[in-house]
Amino acid sequence: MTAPIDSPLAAAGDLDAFRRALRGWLPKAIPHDWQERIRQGGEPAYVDVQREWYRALADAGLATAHWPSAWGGADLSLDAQIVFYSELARADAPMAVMYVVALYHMPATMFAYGTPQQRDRYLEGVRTGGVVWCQGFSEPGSGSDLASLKTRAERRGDKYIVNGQKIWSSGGQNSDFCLLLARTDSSSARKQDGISYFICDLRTPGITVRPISQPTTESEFNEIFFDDVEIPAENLIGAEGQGWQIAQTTLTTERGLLIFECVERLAQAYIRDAAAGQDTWLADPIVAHEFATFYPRIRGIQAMVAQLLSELRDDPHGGGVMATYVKLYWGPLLQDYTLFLTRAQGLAAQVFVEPQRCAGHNSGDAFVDFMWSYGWTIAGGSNEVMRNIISERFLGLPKG
Amino acid sequence: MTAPIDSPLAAAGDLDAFRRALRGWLPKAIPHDWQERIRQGGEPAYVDVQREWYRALADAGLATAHWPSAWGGADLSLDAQIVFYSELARADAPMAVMYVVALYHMPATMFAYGTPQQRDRYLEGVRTGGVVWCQGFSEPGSGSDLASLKTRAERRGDKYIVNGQKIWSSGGQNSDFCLLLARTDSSSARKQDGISYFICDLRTPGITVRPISQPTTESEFNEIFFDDVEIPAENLIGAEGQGWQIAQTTLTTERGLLIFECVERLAQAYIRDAAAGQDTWLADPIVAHEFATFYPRIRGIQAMVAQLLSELRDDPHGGGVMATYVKLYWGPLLQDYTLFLTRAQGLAAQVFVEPQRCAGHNSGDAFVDFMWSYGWTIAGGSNEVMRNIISERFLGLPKG
Amino acid sequence: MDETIDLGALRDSIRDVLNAECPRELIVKHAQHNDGMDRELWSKAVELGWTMLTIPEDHGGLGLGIEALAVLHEELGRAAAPLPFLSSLLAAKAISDSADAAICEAWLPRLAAGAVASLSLPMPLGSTKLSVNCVGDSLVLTGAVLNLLDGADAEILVLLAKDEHGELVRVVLDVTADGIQPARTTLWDRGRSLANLGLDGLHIPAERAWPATGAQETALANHAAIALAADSVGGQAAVLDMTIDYLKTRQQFGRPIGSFQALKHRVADHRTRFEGDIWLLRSAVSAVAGDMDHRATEASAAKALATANYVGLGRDAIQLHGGIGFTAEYPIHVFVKRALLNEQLLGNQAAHLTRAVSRIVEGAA
Amino acid sequence: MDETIDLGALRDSIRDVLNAECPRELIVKHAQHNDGMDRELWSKAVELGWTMLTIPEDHGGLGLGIEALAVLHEELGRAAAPLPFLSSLLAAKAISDSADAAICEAWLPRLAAGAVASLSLPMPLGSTKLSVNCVGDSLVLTGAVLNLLDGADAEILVLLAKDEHGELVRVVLDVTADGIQPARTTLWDRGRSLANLGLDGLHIPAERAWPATGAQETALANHAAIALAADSVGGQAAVLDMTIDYLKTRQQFGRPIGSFQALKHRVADHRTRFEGDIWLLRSAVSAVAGDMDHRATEASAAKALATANYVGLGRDAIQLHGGIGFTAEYPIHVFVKRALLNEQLLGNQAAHLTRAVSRIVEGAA
Repeated sequence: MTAPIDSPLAAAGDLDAFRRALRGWLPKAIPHDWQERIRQGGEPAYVDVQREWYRALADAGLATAHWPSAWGGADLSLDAQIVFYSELARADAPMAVMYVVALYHMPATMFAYGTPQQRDRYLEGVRTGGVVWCQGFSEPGSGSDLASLKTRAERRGDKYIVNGQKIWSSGGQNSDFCLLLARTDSSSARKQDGISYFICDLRTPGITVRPISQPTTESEFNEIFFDDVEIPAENLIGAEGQGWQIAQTTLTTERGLLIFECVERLAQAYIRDAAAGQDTWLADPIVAHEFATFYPRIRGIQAMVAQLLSELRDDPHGGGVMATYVKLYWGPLLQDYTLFLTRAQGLAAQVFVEPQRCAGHNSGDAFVDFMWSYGWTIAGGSNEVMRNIISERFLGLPKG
Repeated sequence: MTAPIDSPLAAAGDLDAFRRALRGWLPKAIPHDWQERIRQGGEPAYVDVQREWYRALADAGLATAHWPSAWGGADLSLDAQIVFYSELARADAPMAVMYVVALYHMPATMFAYGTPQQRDRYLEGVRTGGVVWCQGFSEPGSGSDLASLKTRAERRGDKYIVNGQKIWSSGGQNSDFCLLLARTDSSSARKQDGISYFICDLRTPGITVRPISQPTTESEFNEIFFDDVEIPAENLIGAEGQGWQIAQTTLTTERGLLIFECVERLAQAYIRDAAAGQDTWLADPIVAHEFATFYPRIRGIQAMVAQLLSELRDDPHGGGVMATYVKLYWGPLLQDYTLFLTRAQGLAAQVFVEPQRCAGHNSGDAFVDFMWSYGWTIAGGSNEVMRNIISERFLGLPKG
Repeated sequence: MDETIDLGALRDSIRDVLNAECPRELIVKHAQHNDGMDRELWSKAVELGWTMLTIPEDHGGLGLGIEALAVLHEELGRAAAPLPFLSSLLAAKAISDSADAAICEAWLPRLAAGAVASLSLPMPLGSTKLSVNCVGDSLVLTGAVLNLLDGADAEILVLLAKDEHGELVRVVLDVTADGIQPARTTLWDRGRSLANLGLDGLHIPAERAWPATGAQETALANHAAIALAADSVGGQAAVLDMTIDYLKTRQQFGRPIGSFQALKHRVADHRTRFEGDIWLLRSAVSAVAGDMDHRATEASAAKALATANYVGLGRDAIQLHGGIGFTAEYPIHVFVKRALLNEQLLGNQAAHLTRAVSRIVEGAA
Repeated sequence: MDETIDLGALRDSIRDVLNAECPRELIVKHAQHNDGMDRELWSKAVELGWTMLTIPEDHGGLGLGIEALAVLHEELGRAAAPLPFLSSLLAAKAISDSADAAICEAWLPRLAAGAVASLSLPMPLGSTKLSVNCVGDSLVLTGAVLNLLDGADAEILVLLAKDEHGELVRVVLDVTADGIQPARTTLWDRGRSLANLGLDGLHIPAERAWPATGAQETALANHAAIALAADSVGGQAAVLDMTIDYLKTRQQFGRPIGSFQALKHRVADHRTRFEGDIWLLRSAVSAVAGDMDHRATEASAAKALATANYVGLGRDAIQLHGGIGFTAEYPIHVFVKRALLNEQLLGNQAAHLTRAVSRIVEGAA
């Protein structure tokens, strides 16, 4: 595609020019007063802001700029994507959290395993239609041990009949489609081998989406119940039983830019926090010292993420080892820092505030940010799973 | 026995009077200039001080006052023993480390399992002869997993022939006798069942004691090598194969007073450290805050030890659960505190000093004390073994 | 009377009532839908005489001491009960310590009968922005009072003010009769709330005031520290139980996750630290009950230790629970929020540590 | 020249030499019997040209930059080598930064040829108790210099002094020619030592002094911070290797102890923190090499992070080794002693953290 005339994308060939163009474009494009609107309006306002922001990004060709041009993207280089994300962080833009699966996980899966028909339909749906996707992987009994999942899909003619329950589907209540893992063969020797991968339209009869309330009062996660849900056989991705393998592609799709954005936002929040606390908690030398101890850790994760991005520049499918270290470094750091801020701010941080959604995990409400930090230490491979991987796969320590 | 006329023991019936008597007696009885003598004179001076101090304690009947009167002790009550140990700490007396096994572990084993002949000979040897004992339990391949020990004792007529190697025998190089665990039956189903318990005279031909040098330059621990060593059959304690059971008695003998003394010494060192640091490191508010965080932990362990002693007052063979919590609380606390002091004192603590032996683990040399704190976190059941016991036996978490 | 009460029986009876009347489902619902105290639960507690516990017998109470107070707070903490005992019993103590018979007679029976009360208790002790001036037979109060615990739910307030001579004075107000309205601050811990109050020339009768001596303020701070340490000990017991149960039942990779050694060792460490909290609390209670020299040191040490370990346990307990720990429907977050608040309430960590070591550090200087 | 050197090849060659010439047995023996540098090993290093690395080509050196310095120190750290490179190369840099051709010509070739040197480098920068006064053509030095790293083994000292106008001056002394005797302080880390020196009216020629600018002192501090961060990164690599090897081979309860999850998880955490140290060091090296604005921030952040994690890893590594870790014959204690010293050397944790965040905290004010 060619970029719309007034899009920063027109300047993407030159990183400095691209950065300048983004700095001009972003203040106009970011939904006005979005923080205040969401605080006041709750979930509906949050969805509105997400849609509005996605529309702005999509109109400028930026939403899918990282896709191959063959599929309507702009083949945006990784370096240009880095510039894009660092400018998003700098401009304090809303994070397009509702669209992450649609923009990264679904297309990566499609590029690798989708049929031409699937690609045509679903990629276009996202690019021009703003269709929202979520993941249906985890189950109540299958968290860290994902391969033990029990949701069944039985082939009946040209359909699969699905029964079971998914959980922790981020944004499920606002999604149109779901990337679904279900067991098609219960007799396979390896539990991984009986799993298949489906595209599931969430408007299909028999599906119930139930938001899970979080301790901070929002409902970002959902349970999805499947009661004799019919999925057309053409919605199978890859072959039957290939689901586990395909899911690895989905899960390792995006190991650099999203965390880069979060880390950049933390680095900027750190400077903002220093300014905000200078007359109160930062005036206490003991608290100021503890505050200072976080600086090298933040610089450490920034340097690690820079290295990860450099590895991905050389090999877009690489970086697995570094991504694992990054995740285990980042989650605990974010948690320690937000807990530190919560304590440093004293009673002020104990006062309830309506959470500021899609401002990242450094929204400025220390208590909310602390609670949400568990999203990084539990979800997407808990700290404990990361430690197993590092010690056994990377360091060669024997299995227990 | 009756107490020598000028012994504080004469006042032991009244705790306050006993305390006053000790306060009068200790300054005269404690070996003069013992700290300086040891610093200057090294290992020989250390041994001299230990012997001198033991002689003073023994002459006053205090060394074995906790033994039953039937065996020449004074049936000293636990409360009086607490007074005794708290006064030792207060007077900064040398710790009688060379005699701990002789005064606690050997007699407890004898009282429970010794023959009348064994009791007569070995208890008297300690009480009046100052005979020094050590333990020969651990082996290079059997630390946490003690029951896997490999040292063999083969019966030949009225003797056992012992071959193998022991390690971590505290004070072995200055000992006369050793409490020895060796395998008499390699074919038993449970590895615990083939172990027997011996009294071993360390002057027997075929024994080599090799001191192990520690990172702080002293050699407190030893390896003991057994090369066709003959032990008379009468030196077997209990029955063949009963060694593991007897060893439990030895190991759980003294779960209150020795740690009480250490904890009291730390509590007093804390006050001393505050005075010593007031013009240097304690003047820094950040360091002073970290210093303050140790106070509640020290009070916490003191309160726990008081509870442990109270349980032992009710049941001298009880307190096992509390003793385990105490050990896992104490070791890491001592290690954290001594490391804190090492860091707080800056370059001053990096300067080598001749270690002050038998001043407890709060000798005032932060670096030495930090290094020796591993004696509590590794020896006598490592932190890791304690955590296994607590989680599995006390909290009922399933075995791995 | 302290000698005759069986603290074990008292503990059992409180625990039984709270197990029945304040189960985990209640605190979860409360956290989602309410703000501040649970009035129905409070009525039951009043019926059972819990508000009478530490009020002197002459004034309608049971005259029990700090040992009973610690038991009550430990059990309230175990249930994370949304009840304003901390503020109410401290206010009662402030009034009762006034040693002014008329004041005691006027207010303590109301408190014993269940009136909710709050008090200002700054840390470090003695700072206030409320001034009190004598005008004829009246006292006139002007200034701001911040962060009154449960202040928006209280009928009676015991405030600290400074008079024209710079002396500290305690005054007691009746929210309804005096026509004042503390403004509620909603907290993350929904079982409690704070309130701010601005007074601009409020007239009250002179007999509603008494001198606030240093000894009395210190005693209040000690009781507050004990109560919060006890709440944090009880809360940790509950979180440990909950977490250990979860680890025993939750299956992953074909085995209970409690069989994974890395998780076991973390729990063992928490449980061990908890043991220090328990026995230091007991020791602090004895020190305060025995009116010993080092009671401020001991009470503040107990508060600092138990609240810090409660936060440390709570934060890891969410992680040990995995996803379920991060839902509003599972009770762990209620405890974690309470832990974080306890640490800040009535003197934060640094304030209590400073108080705990002051004898030693000043002794050294 | 920096562009043409292959840093990977440099690293390999240094590592190979140290593996052969400075094995673990050597550092263990050194720690038991020696104090300060190993002269035999130093001679080999001099032969191999390592003392020439960062000395300008005009003065007998190779003219390499901070990248090469960082590689050298990382490998020295990995071997815990008892060699005075930190002090010697910093002294060389101080002299070379003087931009005084005569001074450089007089001293740098000696350093390139292997003379051991030391320098005073206070943190915070610029404090000194040494005064320098002009008397005719001479300078007269009076005062005390404390904690000169490797000072008792040095031939050449580069000291900081204050002149009669209160300006900071660097002076260079020749230990033998000037007849001075720095007094050795033995450290727990036996591969290094400190020295104190008292001067009472020492006369030296005026041409041995030059103004110590703030920029030069800052650059020295940055190099020192990078060197210690690199030493700590190398040391951690060695400790991790040693510990992982031990966990794989040591058997207890019929299995390698490295199969116990609680130990595995601790190692995984150490290894992960180490990753941050590595890449922050690389980033700091680039910042200093590129003469960027934030080089002091970056260098001090790298030093603070790597030294703290080195201590944290080291203390747990002893525990993970069990009893063997607590013997003089096993090398882990040599690394732990170095870790503890690194944290205090040339500015402690607090000093470097303050330096690292000063831009941000002052920017906020």
